[in-house]
Amino acid sequence: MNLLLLAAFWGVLMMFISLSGRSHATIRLIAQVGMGLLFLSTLAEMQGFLIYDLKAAEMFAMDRYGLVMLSVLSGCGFLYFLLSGRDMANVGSDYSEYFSLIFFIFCGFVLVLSFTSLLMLFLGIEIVTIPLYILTGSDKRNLKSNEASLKYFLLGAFSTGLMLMGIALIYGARGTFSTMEVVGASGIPTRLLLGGLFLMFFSLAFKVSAAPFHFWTPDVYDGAPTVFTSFMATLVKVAAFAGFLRLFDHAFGSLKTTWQIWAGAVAVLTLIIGNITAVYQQSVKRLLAYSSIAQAGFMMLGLYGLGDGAREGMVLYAASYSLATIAIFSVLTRMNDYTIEGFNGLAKKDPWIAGILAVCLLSLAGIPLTAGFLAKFYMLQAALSAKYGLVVVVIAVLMAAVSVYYYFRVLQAMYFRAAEEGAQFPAFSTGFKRVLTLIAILILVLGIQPGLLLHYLYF
Amino acid sequence: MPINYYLFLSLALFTIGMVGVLTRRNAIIIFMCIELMLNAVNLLLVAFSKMHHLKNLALNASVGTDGQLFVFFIMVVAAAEVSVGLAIIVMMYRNIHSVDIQFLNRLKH
Amino acid sequence: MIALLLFLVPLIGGLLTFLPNKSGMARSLALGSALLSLAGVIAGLTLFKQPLYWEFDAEWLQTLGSRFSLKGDAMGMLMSLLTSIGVLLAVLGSWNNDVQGSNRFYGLLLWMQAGMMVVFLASDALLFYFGWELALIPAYFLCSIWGGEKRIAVTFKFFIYTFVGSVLMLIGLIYLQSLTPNHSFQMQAFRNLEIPESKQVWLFWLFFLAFAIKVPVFPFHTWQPDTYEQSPTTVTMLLSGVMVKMGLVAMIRWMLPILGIGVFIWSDVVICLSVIGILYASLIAIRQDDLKRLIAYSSIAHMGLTVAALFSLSGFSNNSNVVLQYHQVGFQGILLQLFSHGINILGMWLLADRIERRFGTRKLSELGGLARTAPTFTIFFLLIAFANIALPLTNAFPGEFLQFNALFHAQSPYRFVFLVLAGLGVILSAIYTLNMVRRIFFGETNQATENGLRLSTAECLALSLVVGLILVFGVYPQAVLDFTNDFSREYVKAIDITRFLAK
Amino acid sequence: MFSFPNIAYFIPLLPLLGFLVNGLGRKHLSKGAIAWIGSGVLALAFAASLVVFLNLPSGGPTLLNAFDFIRIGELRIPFAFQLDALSSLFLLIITGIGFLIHVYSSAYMHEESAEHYGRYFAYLNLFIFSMLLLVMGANYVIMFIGWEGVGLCSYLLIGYWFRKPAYTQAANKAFVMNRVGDLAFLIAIFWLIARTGSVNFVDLPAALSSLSSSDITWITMLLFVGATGKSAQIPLYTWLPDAMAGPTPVSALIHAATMVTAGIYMIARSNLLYTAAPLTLNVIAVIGIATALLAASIAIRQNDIKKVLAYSTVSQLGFMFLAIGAGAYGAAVFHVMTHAFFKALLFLGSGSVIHAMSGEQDIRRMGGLKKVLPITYFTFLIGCIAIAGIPPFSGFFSKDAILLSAFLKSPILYGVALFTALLTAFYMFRMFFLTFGGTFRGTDEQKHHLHESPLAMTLPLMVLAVLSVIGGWVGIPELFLHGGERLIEFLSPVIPVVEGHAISHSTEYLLMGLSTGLVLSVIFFAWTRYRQYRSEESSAPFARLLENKWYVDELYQTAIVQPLHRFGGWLRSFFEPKIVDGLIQGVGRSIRYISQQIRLLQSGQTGNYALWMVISIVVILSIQFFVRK
Repeated sequence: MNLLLLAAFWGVLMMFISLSGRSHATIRLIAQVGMGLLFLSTLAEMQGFLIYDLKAAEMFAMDRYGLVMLSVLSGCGFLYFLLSGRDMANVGSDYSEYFSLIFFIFCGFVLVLSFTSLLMLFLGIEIVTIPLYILTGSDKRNLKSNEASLKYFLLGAFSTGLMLMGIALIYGARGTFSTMEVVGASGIPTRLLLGGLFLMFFSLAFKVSAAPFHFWTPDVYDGAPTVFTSFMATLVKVAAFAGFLRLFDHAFGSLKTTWQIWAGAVAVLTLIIGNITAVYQQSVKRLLAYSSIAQAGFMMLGLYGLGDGAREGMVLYAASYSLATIAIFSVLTRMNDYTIEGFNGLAKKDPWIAGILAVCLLSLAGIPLTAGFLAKFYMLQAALSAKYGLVVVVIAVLMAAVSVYYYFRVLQAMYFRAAEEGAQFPAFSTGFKRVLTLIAILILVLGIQPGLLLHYLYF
Repeated sequence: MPINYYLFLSLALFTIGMVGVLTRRNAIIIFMCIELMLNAVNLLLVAFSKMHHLKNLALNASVGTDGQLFVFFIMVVAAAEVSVGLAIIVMMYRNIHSVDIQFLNRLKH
Repeated sequence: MIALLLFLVPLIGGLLTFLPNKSGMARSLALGSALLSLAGVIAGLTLFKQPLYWEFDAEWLQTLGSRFSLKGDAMGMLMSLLTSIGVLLAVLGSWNNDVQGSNRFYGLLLWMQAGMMVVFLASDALLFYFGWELALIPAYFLCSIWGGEKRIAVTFKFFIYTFVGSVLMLIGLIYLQSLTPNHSFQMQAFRNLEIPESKQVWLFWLFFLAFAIKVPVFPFHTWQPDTYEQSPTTVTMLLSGVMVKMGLVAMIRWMLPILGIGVFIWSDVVICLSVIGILYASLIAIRQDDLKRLIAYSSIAHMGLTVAALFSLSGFSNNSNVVLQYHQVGFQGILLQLFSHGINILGMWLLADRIERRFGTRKLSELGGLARTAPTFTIFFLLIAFANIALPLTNAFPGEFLQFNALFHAQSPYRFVFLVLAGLGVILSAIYTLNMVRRIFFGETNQATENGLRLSTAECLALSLVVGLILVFGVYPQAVLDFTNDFSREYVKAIDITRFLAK
Repeated sequence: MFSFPNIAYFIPLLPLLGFLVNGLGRKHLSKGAIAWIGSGVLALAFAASLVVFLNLPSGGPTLLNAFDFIRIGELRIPFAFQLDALSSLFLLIITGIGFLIHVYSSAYMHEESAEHYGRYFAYLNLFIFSMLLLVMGANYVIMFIGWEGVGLCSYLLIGYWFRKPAYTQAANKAFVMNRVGDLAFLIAIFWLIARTGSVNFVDLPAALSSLSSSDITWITMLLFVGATGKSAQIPLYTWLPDAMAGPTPVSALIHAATMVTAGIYMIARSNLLYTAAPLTLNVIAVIGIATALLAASIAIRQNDIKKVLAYSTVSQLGFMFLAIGAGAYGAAVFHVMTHAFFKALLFLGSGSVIHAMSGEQDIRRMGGLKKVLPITYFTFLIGCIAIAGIPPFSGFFSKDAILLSAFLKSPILYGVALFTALLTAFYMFRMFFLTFGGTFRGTDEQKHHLHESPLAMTLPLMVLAVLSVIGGWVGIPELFLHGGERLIEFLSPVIPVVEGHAISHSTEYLLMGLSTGLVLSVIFFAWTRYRQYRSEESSAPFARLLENKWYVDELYQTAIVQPLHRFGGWLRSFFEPKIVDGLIQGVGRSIRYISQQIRLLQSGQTGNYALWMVISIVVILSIQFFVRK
């Protein structure tokens, strides 16, 4: 719970700092320090150190898994601040507010990762999404940004409605919000309960942008300021997935036979739509939006083949996917040209950055020796054990092959094509490069020895 | 009065809201329809909490209160959403002088 | 220990090679690493034969049930020898053509070697898969950066194609692992599996597609001629000399002993495909004007024969030693051919590369009369060409002889048809090879070939090594056969269908 | 070491040595040195063969086991040599004639530059080495190694003047056609291995029992197909006439005396199998006689001196196969020997003529060479008489033996064979008279440096002439000389003598008299016809058919070669890119297309998005609640 308190505090802090009109540098520094603290505090909590022990067991209770997930999130968040903190200044004037909103979102993460009551799940998700509406629209003059935020808001609110209805029905069926009790010992679900279950499934599927509830994703990711897209596409999505898993694992685990097949179906649909649609994209930003849908499809496999393997895999997936995507976005943010051609000849101009991007792309494509491969591997392994697993898995890997197609288009642009004359590449600071290098190393290390991360789940 | 009446009523409200979202073009009205959906949920929650309260009154006097508690949270969150949402719509209006969502099609494909 | 060394030397060598920017430096580093690993293999084949030197096992990915375990059986040793020879030849062959960015070039080359070593030595399925991809990625970059003008599209096709195959294989591996009692990826655990026929029927294809694409078996071969044509010859050498063998080694190690029944069910289909491939590729080769494509197709034909022979090994012995004996004969031939064909095709590419660099063309129609202007080169080429058509006293003859023998003993009603059709391949190979020789070396010279070509010391060294190996193993193949004898005897027992059904 | 049997190792090793020295040192050695080395090793080899021949123990063969070529479990293929009557006889023929021809070549090839001179002798030595492997090999695999080796050398030597495209074409043709036969040979070997598990000749008698009659028929058939390739029988004979592209000594050595008889040797080796396969024997007899007749008929209308000899070779080989078909292996081997003598003689003679005519090969432009080339003329005449089969020249005895065996098999065969013999006599003397008789018809500058060849060339001619006269006496039949048929008797350990073809002496006399008389009259006819040259441009369709060799080459071209080429071209330019690769590319293309379409779902309209969501919700819920059980 350390993170909850710290994040809330730091969020407020950042707001007040904006009043005291500090320079961007200091604001950024404070924010980065704060995020670092969040990360450390989570690690500390894993060692059993608590700033203050919240007694709210019937509302939320943090467990080992949540902590590991949270440390991954906050760690990635820290790297994200290091890489993209500077770029937020280009979005709009309210520099420190952006940070504070992100800190509040982290509070939401904590709830989503630790809820034991549907109420907390609801609150968590809302705490995450409402600031996101703002961040999406934060580029006020930019019509695309406005449009994105409005779409996001309308559809988001709509899905919130669905979730609430679901919760209400469940409550009607069982008279409680506690995840432990929503499914009776009998395990024979009433229609009311099932209806609620499915409504929640839909709304969560919406949050993680799984087909056919994914339609908002490309537009919103495309329209939002790139720095925030990076945040939404990675940490938010991952956290939402963690909540998704947590709910269907703890609350509806005993009804697996009922929803599993649908999880599988949604996963397959998501994979197909995400990957196939990405093939045709020309803008890297939109391509990444679709690829994030595709990756969501793979994470859905984790839900489909829910089990220990899937849980481990989800952590690994969270780490690998977030790291790679954050890195790519951080570079993309600074590019002048978002189209794939914009990357032509980057390897000649800046081999170091190109190399790191290559590692990230390979990881996203799931090539061995990168974390991305093992993450996918876990998911496939989990899915294969489920009913109709083989069909789903075959489709999944074929779609992975398709994903190779579009990820490698970027790779080819960087390495094998010559830059058009007059093409400008931004200059990257050494500090920036250091952080990127760190990310690349993390990806490779996790790809070769994932145990380093996963063993935290157990001791 | 049997619980089903409440159930059907609120489901009807919910559906009306949903249909509104699908059919209307004015962002404000769509937003109101969403609010309608939320309130349908509120109604349902209250009804259920009452039902559960009466059902197990013997065991525990405070049972079922949590449902009504939830309603307050929903209201709060809804209020927050309203503030943000309206802000966004206003911003929108300031830029394109319209709140018709059909004009929101710069982002597609 | 040797096994681990063979993996680490190129890996670290590659890493080091990346660092310097002076081309000469990288070149020497690469040569050093190549020599070192070759020395390692030779030491392993002579002084440290005992298994304990060739086995290495360490904890790795415990949660996935995979271990980092390398185990060099006779085949593994042979193939690692081939690999290190191949890399050595590749470095020697490219010694004089200065590639820009040679540090990256040689670095990737060595990493490719590391990957192939893992494939040949891994006794853990997941590790094997890692090696499989580790060998592929550098190849992809090498081809797309230093290749010909159509390189990007072509190598991309090659990559996607093989990638699809390998992910399907990955599913197969995961599935098998889920069947093993303690969820292990160890080869032994796989071999002990008792997989019902109904499953083997489709599991077979998950694996076969991956390997068939790599080998390649008709009709999955279309990536190959394009890739060989477009990629730099140094890489093509490794692709066709060594990497192609990965597919066969994988079939030998990860299919026949594990999915014996599935293999038996589909063996006729596979043999039929390979035989078609032989004739198909040979016929195209006859009408081929591009030297590199011609060699590519001829290699498809040769591999087709090997695959056919391999799948004709799967059958019932009913524990009769005679049958096992015949299977062993065939299998020995396959092992021999794996090695010999590697050597020959390496030599072929060296020569083709030399021609292309000297005359700037690969078109047979634009060459001619070299026999007069470049006699030494001609002799090398003739020797290797004759090895290519499996003339007796060249290393290819015993291999193909035993392979045909295997085909003759296939437990298939059509075996005689297969044999005769595959035999036609021998005739066709003579036709296209001699045509190639005739059009390059005989007849009158044109102004391009008027002033011949001179071989550098490095190239002479490389070619002499090749020719030496060709003749030595052509006259005394028993050296290899003795080496693989025990392995093959055990192996044919392991793939015997009778054994599978007994389970 | 230098004593029997180990000395036999030197027989193949010496030529190999010569090959290496001449091949590697061809840039540095002088022509003289090259010639001396090339011929010297042969002389030594011949001496060694003599030693072997003289010390040959009566009865069973002597085996020399060098090392194991292939040994896998039970299957054992040793690199072993077998010395017995048959192989030792062939050793003598090969090394002896080989030596003479090396000597001859040293003069004949003298215009060549030192480097190519060295190449030539290297090839020649390599050929002798492979040929020796072929005859000495103690099992079919070693024999096969030699078998393909000689094919290779013939390829190299036919294409020796590699700058002439036609020549290299001919070389390829020869190699490929041989390959066809070799394939059959290989399959036969596999069959043997499959049934008997051994390929050693010494195991054959034992193996016979374990072979079913159908097995034997198949194996013998396949072996025979192999033989037709090497020994230029129907249908694989067309390469031999083209092979005349090589230097004339090569034609003499490879394409007349030694290599082409490998088929005979192989079948004689496996005579046990063949005796057990009457069907195959019949086929062989028919093929043999057919080839003999066909080739002879073509030879009648050929004007290239070497082509005539080439077709006569094919025809003579046909005779040998006829003998085999008739079960008279001994007679076949006998004819191989005598044929080696007189055919080598004839070829070398023609070489001497060509040498004198400075490269002219067309007999219509020769004539009247009797005076300028006395030695050549005389030796050539002997050769012609020998091949025509006039007693007591060598050809007579061997041919008579064949005719006799044919008569015993069936009178029809005998009739055709006799007719072919007459044709032989006719075309040989036609060529002879056109070449040496009459008046000179060549150009003037050809005329003015007409000259007798040097001693290095004439000496071999004389030696061979002597052999062609007396060579046949080793096989004088019983009825002339008690204790005749020495050769048959000598070969008996390898080729069991079949007793009981007793026919009355009178019949035998009759047959001989008949053939001799007819031959003499044919020669006289030829003399009357060609004593004075007159051009024979007859447009009679049959004559043209003969001139164009029955259009067999054209037939092969249109029926086999061109269709294959066209098919290959179609595969390359259509099937491969459009169908096989097209499918693969199609997958990619269709994915891109689908992607292009699916994008359109992303209409950008918030309403649609919500609609899609609601629709899918309704669908899923209804399936869940109303369809799914």
